[in-house]
Amino acid sequence: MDYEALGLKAGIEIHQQLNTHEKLFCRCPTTLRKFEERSGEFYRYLRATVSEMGEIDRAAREEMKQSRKFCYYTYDSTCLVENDEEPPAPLNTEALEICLTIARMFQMTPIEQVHTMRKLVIDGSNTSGFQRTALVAINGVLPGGGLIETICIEEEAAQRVEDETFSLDRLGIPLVEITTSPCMHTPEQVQEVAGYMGMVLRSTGRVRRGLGTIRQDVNISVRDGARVEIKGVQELDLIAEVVRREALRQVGLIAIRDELRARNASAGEEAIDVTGLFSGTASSVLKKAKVILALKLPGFGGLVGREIQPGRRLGSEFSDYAKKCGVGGIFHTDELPAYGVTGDEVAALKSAAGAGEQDCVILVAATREKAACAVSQVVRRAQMALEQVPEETRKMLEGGSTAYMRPLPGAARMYPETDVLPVCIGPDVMENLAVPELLTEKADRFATVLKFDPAVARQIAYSEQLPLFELAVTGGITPMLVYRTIYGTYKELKREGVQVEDIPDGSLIAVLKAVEEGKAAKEAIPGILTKVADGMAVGPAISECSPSMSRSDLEEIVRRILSERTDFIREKKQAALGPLMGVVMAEVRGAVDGKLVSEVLRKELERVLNA
Amino acid sequence: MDYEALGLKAGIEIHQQLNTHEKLFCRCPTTLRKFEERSGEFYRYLRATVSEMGEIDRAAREEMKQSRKFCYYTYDSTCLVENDEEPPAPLNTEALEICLTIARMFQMTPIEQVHTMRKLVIDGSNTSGFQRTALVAINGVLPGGGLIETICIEEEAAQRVEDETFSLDRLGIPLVEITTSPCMHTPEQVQEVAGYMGMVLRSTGRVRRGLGTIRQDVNISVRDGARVEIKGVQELDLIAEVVRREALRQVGLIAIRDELRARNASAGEEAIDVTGLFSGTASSVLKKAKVILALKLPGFGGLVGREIQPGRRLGSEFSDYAKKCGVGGIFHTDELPAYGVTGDEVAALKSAAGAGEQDCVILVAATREKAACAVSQVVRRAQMALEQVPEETRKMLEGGSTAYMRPLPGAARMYPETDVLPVCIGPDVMENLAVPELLTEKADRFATVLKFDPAVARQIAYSEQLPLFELAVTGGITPMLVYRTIYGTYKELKREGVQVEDIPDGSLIAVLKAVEEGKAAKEAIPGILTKVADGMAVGPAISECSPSMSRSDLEEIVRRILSERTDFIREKKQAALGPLMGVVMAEVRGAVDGKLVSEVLRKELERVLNA
Amino acid sequence: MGEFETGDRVVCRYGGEPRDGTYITDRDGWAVIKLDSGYNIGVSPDTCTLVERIPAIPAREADAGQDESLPLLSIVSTGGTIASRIDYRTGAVTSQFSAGDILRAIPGLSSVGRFTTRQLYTILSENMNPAIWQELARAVYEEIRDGATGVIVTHGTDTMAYSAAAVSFMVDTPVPVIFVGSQRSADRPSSDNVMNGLCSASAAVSPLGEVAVVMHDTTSDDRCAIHRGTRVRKMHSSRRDAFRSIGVSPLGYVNYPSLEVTLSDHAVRRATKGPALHDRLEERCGLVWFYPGMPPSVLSGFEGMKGLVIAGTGLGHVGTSLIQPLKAMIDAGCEVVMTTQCLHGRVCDRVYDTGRDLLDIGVIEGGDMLPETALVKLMWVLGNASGREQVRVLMTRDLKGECNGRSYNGL
Amino acid sequence: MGEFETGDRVVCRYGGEPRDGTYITDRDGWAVIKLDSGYNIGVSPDTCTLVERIPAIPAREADAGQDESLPLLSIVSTGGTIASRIDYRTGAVTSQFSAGDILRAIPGLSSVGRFTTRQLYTILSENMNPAIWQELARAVYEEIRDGATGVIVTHGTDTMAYSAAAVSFMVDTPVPVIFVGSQRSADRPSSDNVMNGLCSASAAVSPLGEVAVVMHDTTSDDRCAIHRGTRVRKMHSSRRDAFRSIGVSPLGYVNYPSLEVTLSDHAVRRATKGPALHDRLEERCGLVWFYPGMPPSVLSGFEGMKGLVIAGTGLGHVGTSLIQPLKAMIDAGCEVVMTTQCLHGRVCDRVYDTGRDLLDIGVIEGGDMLPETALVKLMWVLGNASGREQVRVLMTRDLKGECNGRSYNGL
Repeated sequence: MDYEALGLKAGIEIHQQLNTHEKLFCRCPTTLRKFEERSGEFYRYLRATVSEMGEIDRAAREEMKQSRKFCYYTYDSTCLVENDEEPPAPLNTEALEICLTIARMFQMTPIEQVHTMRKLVIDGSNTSGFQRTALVAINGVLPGGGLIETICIEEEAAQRVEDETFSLDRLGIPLVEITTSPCMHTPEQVQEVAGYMGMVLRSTGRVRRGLGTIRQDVNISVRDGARVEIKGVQELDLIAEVVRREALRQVGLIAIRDELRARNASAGEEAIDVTGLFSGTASSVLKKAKVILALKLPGFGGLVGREIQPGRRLGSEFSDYAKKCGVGGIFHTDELPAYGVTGDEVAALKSAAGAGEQDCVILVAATREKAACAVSQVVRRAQMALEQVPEETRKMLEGGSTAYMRPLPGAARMYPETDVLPVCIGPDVMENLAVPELLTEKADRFATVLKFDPAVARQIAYSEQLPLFELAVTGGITPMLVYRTIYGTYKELKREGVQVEDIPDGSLIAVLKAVEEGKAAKEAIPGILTKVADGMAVGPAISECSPSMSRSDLEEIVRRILSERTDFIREKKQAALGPLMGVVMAEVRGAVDGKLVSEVLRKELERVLNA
Repeated sequence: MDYEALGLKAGIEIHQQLNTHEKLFCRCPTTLRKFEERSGEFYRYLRATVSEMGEIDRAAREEMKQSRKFCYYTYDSTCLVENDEEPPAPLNTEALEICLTIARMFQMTPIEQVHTMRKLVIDGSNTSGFQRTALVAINGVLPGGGLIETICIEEEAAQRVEDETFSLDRLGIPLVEITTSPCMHTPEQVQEVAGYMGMVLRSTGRVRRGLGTIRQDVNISVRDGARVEIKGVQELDLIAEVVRREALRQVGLIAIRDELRARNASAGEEAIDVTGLFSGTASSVLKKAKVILALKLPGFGGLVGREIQPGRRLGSEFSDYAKKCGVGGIFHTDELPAYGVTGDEVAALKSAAGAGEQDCVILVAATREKAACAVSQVVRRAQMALEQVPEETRKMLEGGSTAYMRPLPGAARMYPETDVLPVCIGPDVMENLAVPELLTEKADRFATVLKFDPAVARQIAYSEQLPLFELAVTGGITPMLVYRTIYGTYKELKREGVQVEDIPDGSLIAVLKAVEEGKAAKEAIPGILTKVADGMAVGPAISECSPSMSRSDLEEIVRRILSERTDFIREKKQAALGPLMGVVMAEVRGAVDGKLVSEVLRKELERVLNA
Repeated sequence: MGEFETGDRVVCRYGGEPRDGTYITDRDGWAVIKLDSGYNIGVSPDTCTLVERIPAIPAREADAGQDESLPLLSIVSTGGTIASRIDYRTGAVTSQFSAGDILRAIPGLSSVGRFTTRQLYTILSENMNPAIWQELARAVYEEIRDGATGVIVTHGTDTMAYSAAAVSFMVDTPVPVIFVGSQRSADRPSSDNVMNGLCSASAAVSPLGEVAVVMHDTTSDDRCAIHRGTRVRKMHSSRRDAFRSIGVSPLGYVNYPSLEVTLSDHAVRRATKGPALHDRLEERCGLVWFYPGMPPSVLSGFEGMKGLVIAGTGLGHVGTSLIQPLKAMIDAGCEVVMTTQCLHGRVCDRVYDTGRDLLDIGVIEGGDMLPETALVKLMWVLGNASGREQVRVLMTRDLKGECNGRSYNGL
Repeated sequence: MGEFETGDRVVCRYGGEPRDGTYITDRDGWAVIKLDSGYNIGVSPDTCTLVERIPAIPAREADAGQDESLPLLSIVSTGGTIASRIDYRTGAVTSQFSAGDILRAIPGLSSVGRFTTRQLYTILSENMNPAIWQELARAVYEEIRDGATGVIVTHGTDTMAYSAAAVSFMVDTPVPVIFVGSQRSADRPSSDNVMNGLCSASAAVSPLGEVAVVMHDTTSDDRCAIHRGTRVRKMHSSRRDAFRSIGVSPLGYVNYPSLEVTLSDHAVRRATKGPALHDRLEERCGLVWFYPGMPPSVLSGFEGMKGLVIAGTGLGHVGTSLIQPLKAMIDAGCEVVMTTQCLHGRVCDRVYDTGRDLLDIGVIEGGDMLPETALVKLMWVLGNASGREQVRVLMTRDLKGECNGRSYNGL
C-alpha cells in the first residue's frame, strides 16, 4: 500500500519505567512482588466525580457501566501512600533527574516550574482514582526531523491480578511518558522511531528492563479515517504490523460505509424476541440463554462478515461494543449456519425478522436486561458504521490486530495535585546533567577500543547485562573474560537450571578477580558460580573448587588485621578475641577452616598483648 | 457417743454471699453467667512470693507441687479488675453496710478503721494470687451463750470450670465470713448454731440465696485429737453428721495409733519394684502401669483396712496423700485379693516384700517418678499414724465423711492491700443502721397479724419468695391470694414447664391487682402468668385470657393523655401523633388493637387541634 | 503580575511552539498555565500573551427531587465538605452545600431521607473553639426542635471528636446527632465522603438517640463504625479509619453498601421527649500534657484559668516538683482534673505516692475519661455547676457516657 | 502517738476480749495493729498496751551461685523493682537489689546469664528528668564498655518510653539495652515482674543490637514483645500489655516460658564495634498539646525554651491564632517541631492552609515521630548539632529508628 497516498499519520507515546530506588511519591522500594507474598487485602469503590459542568467524563462513564468493587493486594514493601491512606511524599528527585536527562538527550526545553497533576483513572488501577503526572519538558527533536511534543513523569498503575483485583507493588513506580507529534507517515518509520527512542532510554542505564517495563501506544489515522489510539504494544517488532493493520481497518471501514450508503442501509429497527425459535436448538450458547433477541440490520447483509483486519470483521466490532453490557458476544447471519445453529434455524430467523438477501440479522443471547443493552450497543456501532470511523482507544490482540476498549478520553480530566509542591528547574540544572553515551556509541567503542567484533559489541551494548559488563571491566577484569562469563557461561548455567540471577555482582567480580590473580582456575568458574548461586560465599566456593589458603597466608592476614586495631585490642584485651574472629572470617571468606583461624588468631593476639 | 466426754470442741465459719448490685472492689454486676457466654479467655502463671523469712507458706508450697498455668474465662459482665489488670475500686459501701447490719444483729463491735488485706491464695481461684479481705467487727454473742469472734468482708473466689480453668463471673462478689469461737460441744449444737446464724443472715433480705451462696466450714477436735477444718459443707442438715463422723475418725485414728504402738509397728522400709510380678495380671490398673512399687508397712496389717468413718479407712488417708503426686490411688493387702488381683498374686507380693501376717503391703502403679513420690507420701502419712491425728484441711464427701485436702495454713500470709484506702466507721454508724426483723419474728407476725397457719407463716418467712410476698402484700394484694399464687400456682406452673423465674415481680403484682379489681378472672391467673412468662406484656396477656377494653374506655384514656400534654401538642401539631401513639400503647398495655388506638387518637388529636 | 485573570485564554510561547492554554494563577513569580492538554506548567509570565478573557461559566443546576414520605434529616455544616465540585478549567475545588448539590453528589442519599441544610461555618476544624461549639449546639438543638428526626453535622476531622463531645454535653437529644467528615478530599474518586455520608444518614434515621461520630471502620469500604461522641478519638493522621472508640466498643456499625445499622446494647435509643439545651461553657480551661522534667513555669501559661486538665503519666502522675504549684492553682480557685496520657485505662491516684499527694491537694480523678473529653466536660461543668463540691461530683459522675465505672477487657 | 514503734508486740483491748498483735503504724490518728490472725485493724491508740519491743529479724540471705560460662549481663536499676520481699509482720514491701536477691526472686534467671547489678536511683519514674537520663546513659555506656554483653535497665513504667528514647539517642550500642518494668507490683503472686524479667534477660543475650523495651505482649503470660526504644508508648494505664510499638511492628518477641527469641528483619543486630556515648542534651525543651481554642498565652509558659514540640491535630495543625506567636518564638531562636496528637500516622503540612502557614514560618515537620520521642530527640539534637540548619536536617533524618520514611499498613 502507498501509505503516503492514504494520508497515514502516526505518532507514538512511549511509557518507560525508571529504575529508581524509591517510588515516585513515596519512599517504598520499586520491587515487584509475587502475588502470594501479599501481606493483606482491602477493597474500595471508585466513583467518577462530577465536573463543573455537572457532567462525568465519557470514558469514565463507560468504566462505570457497572458499579465496581476493586480489591487490592498490599505487601511489606508497600505503604499507606499506595493504599491512598496518606498524602504523597514530595516528588522523587532521582526520578526527576532521570527524566531531565532523557529530555536533554532529546534536546528538549524543561518547564521552569513543574506542577504535578491528577489525571482521573477509575478503572481501579489507581487506588486514588487518579494517576499523578507532571509535564517536565517540551519540544524535542528526533533524528529524522520528527518532533517530540512532551515528556512527562508519571506514576505507574497497579497491576491487574484478575478482573477487579489489583496488586499494589507496581503502583507508584516512576514512569516517563514521551509523546511524539503525529509526524510519521509509514509503518516502518513508526517502528524505527520507536526503536530509536527505546535505545536512547536504555542508554541512560537507569530505566527498568524486562517484560512490561516499556509500553508503546500508537496513534494512527488515515485520510477520512479517525484518530485511533492503540494501547500497550509491548513488542517493538510488532509496531509496523499494528500500524499496517490499523490503516487497513480504517480503509476497510470507509469502504464498507460507502457501500452501506450506496445500499441505503439503516440501523434503527427494534429487536424482536426469538427465544421460542430456538427452543430445540443444538447450539449450547443459545440453549442456555434466558432470552434471545434478534436485530435486523437492513442493507448490512454480507458486510458484517467482511474482513477488515486479519481475523476481524465489522461483526467483531459489534461484538466488542456488545460485550460492555456483560454478554459473551453476538451471532450474525453472515457467519451462520455455524456454532450449532442449523440452516433451518437461520431461515426461520430471517423470516421471523423479515430479513431479505441484503439484510443481516444479529442474535444476542443473555438475560433480558443484558441482551437489551447489547442490542442498543450494536445499534449504536452500526449507526457509526454508516457515518465514519469512530475515534477509539483500542487494545492490541496477538498478531497485531486490535479490539475496541473505550472511547478516546474527552478533554483530559486533569486538575492539580495540591498535596505535592511544584518543583522549580533552575536554568543551570540541564547543563549540569551528565549526558550518557548512547548505546550505539557504546557499541562502536566496544568494537574499536575493546576490539570486540561489531556484532558482539552491539550485543553487549544492548543487553541487560551491560551494567554488569561495564562494572567488571572498570573493575579491571579482562573484557573478553567478562564477556565469555556473562554471555557464555551464564547461558550454559541457566540451561542447567542454575539461578544465575542470584549471583551478586560483587561476587562475580570477586570470582573473576580470583581467576585473574591465579587463585582459582578458569575452568573452575562454572563450578564456583554454581555454588555462589546456591548461596555459598565466594571464599568457600573457591576453596571447594580450588586449593585453599595456606597457614602462612592466613597468619599474614591476621597480623595485618591486628596491627590495624591496636587501640581496640588494648582496650578489650582477651575480650577482643570474639569480635576479631568475625573480622578475620569475613576477610578470608571462609576459605580457611574456622578452627584454624581461631588458633592462629589466639596465638597472634597473645603475642600483641604480651608485647 | 458422749461427745462431752470425748472433749469435742467445734466452731463454725460461715461464708455468705451478699446480694449487692456491684462487686466488692469493682463496679461489675454480681450476675453469675453460663460458661458458654464467655467473651474471652486468658492465662497466667501464679507463683508463691518469698516472705521476709526467705520462706514460702507450707500450704502454698503444697499447691505449687506442679507449676501450674491457670486459664480464666471473661464475660461482658466482668472487667479489668477481675483480670488483675486494674487497681481495685474503693470498697463497696453497700456491701459494708450489709456487713455492719449483720454485725449489729450479733451485737458486735465494729473496727474503728477497717483495713483491707491481701490473703495469699495461689490455687488459681484469684487472678491476683490473693483474696481481699477486711476485718469489720469483733466479739458478737450467740443465743446459747456462744461467742462470735469476727466478721470479715471478703471477695468471693472465681469458680472452677475444671482442673486449672476458672470463670471470672463469681470472682469479687461480696461475701461475709463469720467465725465463731470453738464454743460448741455436741454435733447437734453445731448444726443448731449454724442454722440460727443462717436465719439471721437471711433476715437481712440482702444475702444471695440458692446453691453455693452459703458455705459452712467446721473446725473440730476431740481430746488427744487435732484441729481439723472441714471445708465447704453446703447442706445445713449434714453439719451434725459431719461433726459426728469427724469425731469418730479422730477417735478411730487414736485407737489405731495405740494399737500400732502396741504392735511396735514402723514405717521406714524402702519400696521394692514388683513390676515383674504382675506381668500377667488381670488387673487393668496394674497391667497398664509403667512401674509398680510395693511398700511393706510392718505391723500395719489389718489396721490399714479398718474403717474409721463410713466408707473411709486408714488406707483412704494414705491414698489421699498419694494422689497429691498425680497417681490415681493405691492398693493395699488389707483389701486384696480384689480389683482383678488374684490371691496368688497377693501371696507372691507378700513373699517378695517379706511381709508377715501382721504386716501390710502397699502397691503403687504409675510412672517411676510419680510412684516414688506416692510411696514417700504414704510413708509420711503412715509415720503420722504412729504419732498423732494430723492437723488438716479436709473436704466433705457425699454423706458427711471427709477426705484430705492440704495442711492447715501456717500463720496467715496477710499483708495490706495498699490500693484500697481504709474506711472509718464512725461512732454513730451502727446506731443509724436499721435492724431487720428476724425471720422468726416475721413468721410470728404472719401468723398473728395475717392469720396464716403457723407452719405456713414459717414457710413464707423462710422461703426465697419472701421479698416478693412482702412486696405484693405491701402493694395492697390480699395476702392469701399472694400466697396461693406464689407458693401454689407457681409450683404447678413450674411442674408444667413454665419458666416462672422469668415473670417480673411488677408483672405478677399487676396481674393480681387486675384480678382484685375485677379486670381479670381469678381462674385466668395460671393462663395469664404462662403468657407473661413467655414474654408477653401483662395487658395483652390479660386481654387474651379475659375480655378486652371497650372503645369508650379507650377514648377516656386517650383524652386524659392528651389533656396532660397540651404544650407538646401545640408545639408539634400533627407531628405529635407518632410520639403520642407510643404513650397510649404503653398505657393500654396492648389490650387494644393498634389500629383502633390509632383511629381514636387521630380523632381526638384533631379535636384538640381544632379547639 | 496582575496582567492576567484566572480563566483568561492565553497563548504561551515557551520553549518553541506556541501552545494554547488557560491562565490559572501566579505561584512564586511563575505564571501557572493550564495547557489544553490538561497539564499545568509554571513559566515566566512574559512568555504568555492574552488571547481572550472568558467569563466564568455558571455551573449547571439540576434540581434533585426529594421523597416527602421519608424522614426529615437536617445537615448542619461547619466546613467539612460532603459534596465538592472540581472546575477542571482552573483546577479549583469548590465546596457545594445546597441540598440539591449534596443529593447530586451522593445520589444514594435521596432514598434514605429528605434533607434540609444549614451552613453554619466554613472553617478548618483546627480553628474551632468553644464559642463555635456553643453556636453549633444551638443549631443542632433548633433543628431537632423544628422537627428533624436526625441531625448530621459535617465537620473537619481534626477536632471533630472535641466538637462531638461538646455537643454531647450541651444538647440532651432524643434523636441521633451524627458527626461525619472525610479523610480523603471529596474531589477524588476514592474519597470516603460518599460512604461516610450515606452511612451517617443511615445512622441518623436509626433507633439511636445520642451524639455520635460515624466514620470508616476499616481501610476497606466495608462498614462505618458509630462512635460515642464522648469516647471517640482521632488515632491516625490520615487513614480513613482514624476514628476509634477508646475504652468502650463502638455504639454500632453501618454496613456498606447495604446501609444496614446494628446497634450495641449500650447505645442510647431514641426517646420521645423533646430536646434540651444547656449551652453554657467556661472557656477559661486548659489541657496540659505532662512530660518528664516539665518545669513548673509551664503551668504559668495556664494562669487565670478556671479549670485545668492534666494528661499525667500512667495511673495519673506528674513530677513531684509540680505538686506545690498545682496546689497554689487549686487554692486560687482553679479546678484541676487528672487524666492519663496513656489514653486507654483509668486514673487511680490511690496506688502510688505522687498520686496520693495529688489527691491530698484536691486534684480530681478523671476516671477513664479521655483527656480531650475531660477538657470539654470541665468547660461545661464549670459553666453549669454551682460551687466546687458540685463540680467535683459532676466531674466524677457519668453524664454522657464519657466516664465508665467499668473497664472493658479490650485495649 | 510516738508511744509505739513498728514491730512492737502489743495487746489490744478493743471491743471486749484482749487480742495480741503487732503495732504497724499510725494512720490518721488511729493505731494500725496487725492482729495475730493476720488482719490489720485501725483502733484508738489508747486501747493498746505495749507488751514487748522486738528487734527486727534480719532477712535470711542465701547466696545464689552463678554459672561463669554464661554471658555477662548488667542490670541497672532506676527504681523499678524486679525483686521484692514482703515483711508479713508489718506488711512492708521491700525492694531488693543485690544480684543474689534477684536470682532468688527469679530463679530462672541463673540459667540465662550471669549478672552484675548497679543501683543508680530509686525514684518513681514520673520524677525522671533529662539530667537523670544522662546519668543513665553514662551508666549504660560504662557497663557495655566494661564487657556486658547485654544491659537490662529496670524502670518504672510511667516514663519508661521517654527514658528508652533518651538512651537510644545518647548511646550507640553494639549490644542489646533492654528496658523492663512491671505493671503489677512484685509482691503479688500474679506480678508480671518474673515473666518480664526472664524475657528481658533472654532479649539481652539475643542477637539484638539496639535499645528496646521488653514487656508483656498480651494480657496472658504467653509472650513479651520487644519494642524499639524510640517507637514505643505506654498505651494503657494499668494493663500488663500497655506498651505498644506505634507505626512499626515490634522488633521481635520472647515466648514464655520457653524464652525463645524471634527478631524481625528490621531489628538492628549486634555489632562488633565498641559503644559510643553522646550525652549532651539541651534540657530547655518543651512539649505542648494543642486543643481547640488554646490561647497564645499558653505558649508563654514555654518562653525561653530552645525547643518546642507541638502535638498538633491531624496532619499537624494548630489554630491560626497561634501562628504569629509561634513565628515570634522561632524568630527568637526556638526550634519548633510539629507532631500529631493522633499518635499514629505522619505529619504533612503541605496539604492544608494552616499547615502551609506553619511551614512558612519555619516549623519543622516531625514526620511520623511520636510527640514524646520528638521532644527527647529535640533535646539531643539541640545538644549536639551546630547551627539551625543542622538541627533541621537531623530532626527530619532517621537517627535511631524514630523516624520512618514509609508508613506501614497497620494502625
